[in-house]
Amino acid sequence: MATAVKTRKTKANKVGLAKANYKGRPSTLCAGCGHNSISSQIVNAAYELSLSPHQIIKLSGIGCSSKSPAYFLGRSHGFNSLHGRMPSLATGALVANRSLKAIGVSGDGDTASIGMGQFVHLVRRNVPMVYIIENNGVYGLTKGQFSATSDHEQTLKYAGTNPFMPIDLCMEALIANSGFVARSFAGDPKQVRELIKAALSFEGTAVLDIISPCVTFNDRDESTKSYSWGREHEDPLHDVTYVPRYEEIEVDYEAGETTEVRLHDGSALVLKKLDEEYDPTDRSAAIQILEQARANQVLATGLIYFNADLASLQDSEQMIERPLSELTVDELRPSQESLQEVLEGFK
Amino acid sequence: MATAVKTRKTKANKVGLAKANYKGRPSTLCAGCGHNSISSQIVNAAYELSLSPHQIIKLSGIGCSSKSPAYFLGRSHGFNSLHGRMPSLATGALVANRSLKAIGVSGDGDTASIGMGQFVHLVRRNVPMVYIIENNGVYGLTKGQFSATSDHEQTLKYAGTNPFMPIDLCMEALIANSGFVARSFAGDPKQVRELIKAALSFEGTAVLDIISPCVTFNDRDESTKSYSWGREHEDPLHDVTYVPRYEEIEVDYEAGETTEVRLHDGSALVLKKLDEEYDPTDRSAAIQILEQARANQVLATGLIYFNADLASLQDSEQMIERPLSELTVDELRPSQESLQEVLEGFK
Amino acid sequence: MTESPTHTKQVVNDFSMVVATANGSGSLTSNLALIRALFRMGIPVSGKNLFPSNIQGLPTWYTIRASSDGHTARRDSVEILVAMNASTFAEDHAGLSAGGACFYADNLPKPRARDDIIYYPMPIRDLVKEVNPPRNLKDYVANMGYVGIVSEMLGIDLEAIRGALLTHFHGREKPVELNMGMITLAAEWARDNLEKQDPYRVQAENKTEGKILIQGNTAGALGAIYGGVSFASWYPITPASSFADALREYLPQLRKDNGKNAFAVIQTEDELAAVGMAIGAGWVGARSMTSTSGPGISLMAEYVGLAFIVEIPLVIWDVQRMGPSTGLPTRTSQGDVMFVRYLGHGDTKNVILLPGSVAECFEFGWRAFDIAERLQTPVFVLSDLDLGMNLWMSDPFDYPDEPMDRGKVLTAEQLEEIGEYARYRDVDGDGITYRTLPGNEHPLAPWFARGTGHDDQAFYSERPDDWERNMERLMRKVDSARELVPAPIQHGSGKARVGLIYYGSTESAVQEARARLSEGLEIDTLRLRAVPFSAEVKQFIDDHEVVYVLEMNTDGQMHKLLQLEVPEQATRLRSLTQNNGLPLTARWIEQSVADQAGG
Amino acid sequence: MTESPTHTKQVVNDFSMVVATANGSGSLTSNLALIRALFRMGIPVSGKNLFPSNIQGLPTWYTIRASSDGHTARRDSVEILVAMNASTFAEDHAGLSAGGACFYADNLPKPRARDDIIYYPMPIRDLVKEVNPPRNLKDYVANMGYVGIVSEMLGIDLEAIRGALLTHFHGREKPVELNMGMITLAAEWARDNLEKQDPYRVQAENKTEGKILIQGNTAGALGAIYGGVSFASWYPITPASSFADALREYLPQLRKDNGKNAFAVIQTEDELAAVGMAIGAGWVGARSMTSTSGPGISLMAEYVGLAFIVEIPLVIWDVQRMGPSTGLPTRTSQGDVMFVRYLGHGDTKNVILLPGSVAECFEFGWRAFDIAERLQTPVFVLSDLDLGMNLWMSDPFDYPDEPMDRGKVLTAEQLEEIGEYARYRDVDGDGITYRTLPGNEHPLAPWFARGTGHDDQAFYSERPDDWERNMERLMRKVDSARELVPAPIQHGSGKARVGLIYYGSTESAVQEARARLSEGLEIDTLRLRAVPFSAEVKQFIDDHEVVYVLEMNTDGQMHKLLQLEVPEQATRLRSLTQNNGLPLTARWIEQSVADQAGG
Ligand SMILES: Cc1ncc(C[n+]2csc(CCOP(=O)(O)OP(=O)(O)O)c2C)c(N)n1
Ligand SMILES: Cc1ncc(C[n+]2csc(CCOP(=O)(O)OP(=O)(O)O)c2C)c(N)n1
Ligand code: SF4
Ligand code: SF4
Ligand SMILES: [Mg+2]
Ligand SMILES: [Mg+2]
Repeated sequence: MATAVKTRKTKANKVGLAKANYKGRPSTLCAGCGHNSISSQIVNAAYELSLSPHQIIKLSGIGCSSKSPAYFLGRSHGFNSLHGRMPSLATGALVANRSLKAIGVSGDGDTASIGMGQFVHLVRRNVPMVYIIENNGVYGLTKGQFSATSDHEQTLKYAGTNPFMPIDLCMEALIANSGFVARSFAGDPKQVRELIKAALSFEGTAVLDIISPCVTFNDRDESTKSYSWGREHEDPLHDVTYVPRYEEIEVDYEAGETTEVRLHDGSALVLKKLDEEYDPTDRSAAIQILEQARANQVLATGLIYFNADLASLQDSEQMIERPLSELTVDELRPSQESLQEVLEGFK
Repeated sequence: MATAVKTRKTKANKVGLAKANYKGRPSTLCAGCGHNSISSQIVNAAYELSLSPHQIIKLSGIGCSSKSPAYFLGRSHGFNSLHGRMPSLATGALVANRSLKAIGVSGDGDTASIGMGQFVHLVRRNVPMVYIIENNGVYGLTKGQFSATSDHEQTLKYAGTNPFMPIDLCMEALIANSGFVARSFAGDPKQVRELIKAALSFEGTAVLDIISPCVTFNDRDESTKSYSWGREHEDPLHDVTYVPRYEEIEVDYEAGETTEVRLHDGSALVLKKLDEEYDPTDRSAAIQILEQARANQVLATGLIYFNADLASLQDSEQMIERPLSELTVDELRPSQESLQEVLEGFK
Repeated sequence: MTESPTHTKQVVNDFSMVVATANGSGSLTSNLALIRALFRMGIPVSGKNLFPSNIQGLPTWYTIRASSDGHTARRDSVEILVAMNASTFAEDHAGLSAGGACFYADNLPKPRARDDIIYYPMPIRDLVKEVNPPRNLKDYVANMGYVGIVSEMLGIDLEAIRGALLTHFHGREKPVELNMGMITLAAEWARDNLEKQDPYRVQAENKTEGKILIQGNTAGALGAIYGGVSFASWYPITPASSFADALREYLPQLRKDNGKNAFAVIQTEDELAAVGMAIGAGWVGARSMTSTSGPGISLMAEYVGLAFIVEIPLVIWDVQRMGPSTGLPTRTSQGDVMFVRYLGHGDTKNVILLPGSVAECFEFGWRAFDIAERLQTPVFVLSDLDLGMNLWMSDPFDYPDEPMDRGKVLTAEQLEEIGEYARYRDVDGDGITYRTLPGNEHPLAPWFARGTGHDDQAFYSERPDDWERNMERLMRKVDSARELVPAPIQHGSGKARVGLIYYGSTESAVQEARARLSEGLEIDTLRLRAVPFSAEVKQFIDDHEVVYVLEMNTDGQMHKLLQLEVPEQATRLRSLTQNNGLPLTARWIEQSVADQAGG
Repeated sequence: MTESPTHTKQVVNDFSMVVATANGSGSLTSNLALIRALFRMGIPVSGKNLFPSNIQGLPTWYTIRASSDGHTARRDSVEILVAMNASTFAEDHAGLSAGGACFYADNLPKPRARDDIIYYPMPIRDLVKEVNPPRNLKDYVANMGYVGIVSEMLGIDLEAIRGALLTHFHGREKPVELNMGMITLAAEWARDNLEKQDPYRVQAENKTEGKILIQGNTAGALGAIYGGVSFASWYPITPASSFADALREYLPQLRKDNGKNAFAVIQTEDELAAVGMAIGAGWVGARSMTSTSGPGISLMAEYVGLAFIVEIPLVIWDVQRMGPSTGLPTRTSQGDVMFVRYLGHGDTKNVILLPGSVAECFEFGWRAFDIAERLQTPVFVLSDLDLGMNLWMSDPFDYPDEPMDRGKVLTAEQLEEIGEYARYRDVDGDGITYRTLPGNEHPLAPWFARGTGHDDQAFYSERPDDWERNMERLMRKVDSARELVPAPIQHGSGKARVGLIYYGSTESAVQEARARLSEGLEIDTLRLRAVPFSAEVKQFIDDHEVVYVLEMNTDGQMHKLLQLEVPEQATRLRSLTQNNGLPLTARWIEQSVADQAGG
């Protein structure tokens, strides 16, 4: 954990900002809500990565989770959009200005229920952004209805018993060809933070499905989205440590114990082997791990799948590096002569 | 092929109808369109199963494929709904009258592009219906744009080159927990017919992703949705034969060569082993076969996954067997006394 | 409690009491106990919950109005404040009327004292310590503290409180005892330590005899059930969710068929699916509906257009909240009128019902289905957050006084008799054609539903004459709704110079304003109950020199629809709107009308 | 061709020719060759394709109108029929005007002959045999057969045909030769075997000098490009797809930055995504748009409401087709006016531009962005299938004569100077506030966009006064559009008793009707070019006793919006509508106006 520690010591980071500069407005979410702890890890990650807030945009749909962008990165522009439709808004924003880094925060209802279609197509286009699902298996803001990730057969106070099988958003992301699929747990802040850092350094859609308990409507011990269940059943695939570009990877593990994945900006995520070997670059292994976790009801967390070779949407569209939003009036309006030429073709 | 042959001999089927009674209006689709051949197999299947047309409803979205319900089962009610939104309409219709058998016909654009969300949720709810995707990897009716199942890197006259990876609708259905996932090819009419018969006897969402070439916009040899490619690359998992309830399964194969899956109405689909063993009841095997087909670019057809143990939506909702649409006025309006009782609670 | 000699003349059963708390603190139970107790003491009441769009910790104001005269609208003045929330104490304190009573938790930082109000500190914390409830119940119990003290100081019967709690906890004694423990303790403390100095008190009367206290969403859901709803699809959204909740609560009691459900209420993945399902169910012949609010309405636009042209009956219950967009999810408005009337591209035009009370929520709940199936078109019911989610006093609802109208549906037998069938042939000349339902075994029955152009047999047609004929008939059909829908309700001599047209939840405020105005300028009122308008509406406008159109939206939407209805009198119509999320008050109406009408 | 002695007086350059084929048979190439050839001969033309909503085999009619007077509207009468489709021959044959010429493929079953028209059989099959083209080209070549014969009989210059084909095949000689082979063969056959007996002929003139022949969608896309569109998202839909096609064709030519695209045109998964992307792009500062038709508009409702309240500029190009619902995808209409004006629940209100010609499609194509960015709101451009997909003659488009207006956007430098910033503070008092764009590095720049209630700093607020203030400003802002949008265009003395208001693609028919009417009753006309209306509109209505509002929808939607605009004159406005999928004709307008105005 070299990085984090180091940066934490110094008050101001490489861009001269204190952590406070990455905070947002006071949260209006419930005390203890998992979403709040994820917000703080976003703050930590951005601070420790020394990102300039103006390079970041925050995006969300509608829900308690989707409110949270107001509670972090107060110095960044943000857009709290529509329920389930944030992916399209994010796509347009990032195509129009590819120099921006985007952090999208959504909920399980926002993504898996109403947002299923846009989510799949966002991933399929490989729009470069961090897409976080704060997954509590319930509709928080509307007071406790089932979402599409609620447990099969679980019972909730208002909603009754859920007859349907949950949607696994990591699996969805995987088969939609995401190059960065991770699962984590709000109760594991370090892992959340390191994964977010890596995701922020990845040039493609990085999907983080983070179990984020709703203490008000879905935190009973038997719920797979509760704190206690998470603590008891979390089974990390590896211990993850993000190592920035400008640092030698000198985290001292014995050889063989660790593997690393290189991110587009030259930084890396170091994966320390725990009980079993796991190779996140192996797609079928990734599918298997998700299937096993599903069958054995464990919370397998960590970097589930990684592939840095997929073209981003902007590259697929053969776009210039410069933000379209910065084109000058002259660049935007072709010349008078060009118009005459074009019109010739219609004579 | 006992069944088919038998019934074909006799002019009128068990409900006294000739095959002509299952036909629809003349097709206005292009000559040679794959959709037309699927329409005829739907006619054959319904005729050979001796279904009463009034027990069937036909549903579709919008597209050339979605027009086809006008061209079969002219004696059945049908609904040509909205682009990508047929699943919800089907759900409402089948919940309100569970005695109806539904055949839904959609396109790859209708399902994988605009319809992704509703498709996943239809399958997740396990709404009992036959859901056919007439998959030609292109938008036919709007003249040749790419759909979400178009081949990666393929080039089309109007649309240019497609930078995106195709969506595998069988995989989507599988991870959304469909109990009946099949893939077929319009150029393999027998398989199409037998699978449709089985699907019609299945009480849950039966998904058939049928490659159905668009001869006008996407039939070049290199397209995985073309006739020639299909003929060259089809690799059936097994030879399928539907055997109705009221018949002894006496298809003469040597023992071991065949397995069978039992459908809810007591009929069965007999699977004759071809080169390799394949067990469609093994979920991980199903996932693997789809992954392999994807990797090796083959058209693996047949019954990919089967599981008859999932509760239908109507059962999940603990509904009566009788169609809600048949409740009488007296059944619909509770008594005057009951109202007084209820209102007591508000005093 | 010892009566103070010094106190001014008493004000009995006529005040607004605001309880200021933070949401998620369980104060609702306390407030319901208070309001139900007053109600059981025979005092007319209404309760309005002004809550934030979040789950925990933000300011919430619950207003209980007691009114001997039976007024239930919001009113600007607050006579009694129960301050439990530090963050709003100053503001709430400033808003209290002169001579008012200020009950406050004594641990709150107290703003600079006013000398025109009476203060009653409440030692909530100490009282809680004394009762010492389980940790997770501390907040709830604390809130019972003010119930006890306020009851004591106003003279609310603790037995009535107890009864209210029993109802709330469905007869479970344990929680009732726990809470009553706190309440009586607090009441005793008040008796021993506080001196009554404000004029406000309650006294039992008999003005709620036989009445009920209910929310519009519950009333509407019950209405739908007695209207025979068998299929409902919905997607959670404030303020409409409690409509579906009520269906899910009462349908199992009222429509079971030996243990199984003779109905289905499906939570969908979004509103496109909700309306799609409802249309599918309506097509096969169920009495089908969906409930939602603004954002859902926007998402339903495409499917509504399909239902309009295919002619599928269904009911869409819109509990309006403040828009545009996500707007203010927990604030009331009447902003969807224009949008819903023309919802759907092309020439779509929809029928709208406008309930003005919980009783009409119930009535229109069942009537909407008769109208939808008669016309074979989507019927919208526009309620709003104030009507739908707040507590209203009402006479018990009348059981439907008309037989169910299933509209023009042909059975196999009838087809056999007639011997021919065309889905869209206007055989009766009323623009309404005959449906057959899927499952009908007669060979003539099937027709292919499509949103594309069609001839009278529902076959695809691009012919100009087919299209024109069909649209002409559809417009005629939808317009004929004016004869089917509930007629407007008028008050006044009919001879006044000034008329006032309004609709929906503003009814309570207008009722009260009418009483106030009656002293001053004479005014006739007409409450719209549907669009399109019955003949009386035009008549009413003809009969008045000036007609104000009162509504809670920014653009004066109903004013516009009325202008289009009576171009000859367009200039007589004056738009009167307030749209800030709060229900209208009688005073505002009175003043605005008086001002504009020049007194 | 030997001139017949017997023939009646010639009619030169004034006829409608209908080519009846089945779609998917490649006849479009032939028809374009004919129309372009006429155009190059200096003869004013217009071409309308009446096609089915399918891909192959259904009847299609391509109408070429030649008009020395420059009339380009549809006209009821058909003087020349080219019958290539057996299934419609009888009907088409019956519709031919007396004295007309009937060219028909001689293998078609010929209906009972009329003695008032001239027949020209065409041995298409034999001619094809003779040319013997590759199998896959047979249909195309067959269609060239009528090109040759018709050219010969009407006197169309084969060199002009050749030139037209060269353009069509982008200069590739091979296909041109193949087709010309057939054409000349057919022409020769006609010269040797047919005798000219009908009066219709063409003669070169110089009335198309410097003009262009183009479709409205192409014109609009070019306009957008010269308006600086850098982001466009779209979902395929007839009749709008060719708008995006044109962007994809011309942007790479006009906005490349050494090999890379300085733009993006994204095909989305549906229209919810299309408008969502456009809003995202507009938010970060791109000139952003989406193009669609009715069903797409319905799906965009929720997101449009968000853009309205967050105040994001974007352009939504709606090529209207016949609705409600899927309706008639290949037929024209003006049915989205009312729906688009109020698109979005709550109090959403939108600005609409109404191009009346291909030249205006180009002009509004660029202007729309200036207005959208000036007002920071969605701007809709309502075109239609007739204007968008048919071929229109026009003067070459004027290069934008105004500098680009990027609206109120603050840079980091400006923020540094000002020293304070609030996204929604109305500092200029015009209702339009200042934007900052994501990426702006000044610490004051960031604001949080939200569809929920907000104060002037964009912070969440449920305060009644914040909401009211903001809505008041928004209504004022959108209303101020009337000063920004293109003013209406008037014709006539201004003194006439009768006025005619119209808009959009009916322009061509009204122009022609004006000429015809001028003989009879005097009439002034006003063509609307936007909603909200400029001051001239009210003035025009004030100045006329009777004002007809002409439009192609069923409900008289613009008539309604105008009634709301001028309540005092509401009764002067009379709705005049035809909505059957076919463009209006001058004759219909002339007669309807004459009838109603009582001659
Ligand atoms: C179109 C639309 N429908 C419904 C709603 C109401 N709504 C607000 S939040 C929400 C669900 C949020 O659930 P989730 O995404 O899981 O977020 P959470 O609150 O659990 O964090 C719903 C249904 C809405 N805002 N918009
Ligand atoms: C909301 C909406 N958007 C767009 C369209 C236009 N449209 C009609 S069919 C179609 C695509 C059909 O493609 P697919 O589903 O693959 O069917 P196919 O024609 O290929 O069989 C589209 C985009 C529409 N009808 N509705
Ligand atoms: S309701 Fe649940 S999700 Fe919402 S803020 Fe509270 S704890 Fe978090
Ligand atoms: S365009 Fe393609 S999909 Fe449509 S009918 Fe023709 S061949 Fe079939
Ligand atoms: Mg959730
Ligand atoms: Mg397709």
